[in-house]
Amino acid sequence: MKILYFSWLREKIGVPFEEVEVRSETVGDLIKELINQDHKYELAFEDIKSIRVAVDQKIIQDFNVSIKNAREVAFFPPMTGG
Amino acid sequence: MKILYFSWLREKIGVPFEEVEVRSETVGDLIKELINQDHKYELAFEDIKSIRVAVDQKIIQDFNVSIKNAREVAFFPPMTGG
Amino acid sequence: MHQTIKKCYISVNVQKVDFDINSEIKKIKSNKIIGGIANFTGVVRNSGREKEELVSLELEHYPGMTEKAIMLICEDAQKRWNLNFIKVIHRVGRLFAGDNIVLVLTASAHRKEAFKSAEFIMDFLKSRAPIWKKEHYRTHSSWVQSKEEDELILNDW
Amino acid sequence: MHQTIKKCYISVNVQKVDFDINSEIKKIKSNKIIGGIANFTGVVRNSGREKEELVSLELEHYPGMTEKAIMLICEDAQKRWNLNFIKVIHRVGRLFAGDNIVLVLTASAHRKEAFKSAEFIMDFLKSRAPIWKKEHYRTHSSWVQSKEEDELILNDW
Repeated sequence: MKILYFSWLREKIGVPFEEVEVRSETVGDLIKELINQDHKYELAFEDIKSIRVAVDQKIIQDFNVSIKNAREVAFFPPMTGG
Repeated sequence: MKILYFSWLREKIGVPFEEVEVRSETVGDLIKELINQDHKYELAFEDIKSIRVAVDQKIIQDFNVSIKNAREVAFFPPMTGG
Repeated sequence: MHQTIKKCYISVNVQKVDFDINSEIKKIKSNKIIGGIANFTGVVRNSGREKEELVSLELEHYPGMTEKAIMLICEDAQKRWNLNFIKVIHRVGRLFAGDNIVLVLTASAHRKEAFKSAEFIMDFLKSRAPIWKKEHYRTHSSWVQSKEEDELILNDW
Repeated sequence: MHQTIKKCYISVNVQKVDFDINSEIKKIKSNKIIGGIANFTGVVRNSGREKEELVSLELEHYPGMTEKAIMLICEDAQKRWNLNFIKVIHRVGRLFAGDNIVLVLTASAHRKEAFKSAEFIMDFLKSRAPIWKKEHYRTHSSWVQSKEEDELILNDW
């Protein structure tokens, strides 16, 4: 699965994206799985309220959303377009 | 005093403006004075509700407004700018 | 006709010739405080009221008063919102389908103020600018009637 | 990315290069039904949050998703109002003070529909387009924080 990071999350993780094998079945579990892997994820996901998620390029509100068949999951802060 | 006419009022009166000596002291009186002068004014001012008035280039709502010191009075239908 | 109130530059033109949106925006952008420019361009169209195709649109106005009336509307907008620039260009004379009629351009540090003020000015131009439109068709002509809703809408501001 | 729904042509571009308002309007005006074009141009400005002068503004985005997210906003606008054209151009990359950031252009037979839809699209771009802004100053850089009011304002629609 491809995981993407944008804005200050990208800066904290150090890469714009990574290809990973994940065991998690939901967005919430994926975050926990990443945090357990490396301290940099713990720092990046520290303020979880300020993190937005898109699964296959669709914004999701609920961290219980399944990622079983997802091709990509993206993490980023609130958008500041326009 | 200069009296100006616009849009279909101008077409009904036949001239865009005219210089006249008036005895009237209010807008309402002026309309009556004109109507008494010629049938074309009677036709033009027939539907009085659809007529708007500006005294010295300021829209007035009340036909009792004085025109004693006015330099010009304009008659026209509701505006359709923009 | 133009003037500056509280650092808001207001410019009003009533003219026969066309205008150029790019060059109007370029004039505004020399000011680095602005963050957004809202702009409305009114265009001559077939009203759909008639089955025939519109040949031309004639705009009659009250020279002298038109500029003043539009300036009053702009000053009112300038009091209600925080604006850096207001530009209104209203064309008069004979125009054809697709021609520009009117340009309202407002610039502000904030998008909402730019949007609201441009909409406000357009709403008031409709029934407070001494301009009258006549539609010319191949076989006849008719003065555009003011719409009651255009008058009522002013109460919303 | 572009598509036509119910005679409303929607075009979305996410690009590094600048845009030209005149030429975008010219494309739209070939259609004789339109009566008004509302247009908002967002411009890079000194936010005033810092005492230093802004050196540049960097816009990062989510390639692929950005176009889709903006298209969804446009389709929503198209369902709510009677529009002939919607055009959104959002720039990304590194921009400087006074540079254009975004263009929203809507055309309709009626001015209110053009105004409302352009304002709606701008409001949703703020917090629904996957774009993030970073301000660069001489001595430091900082990511622009989203404003709570920008999120709350969406409930008004």
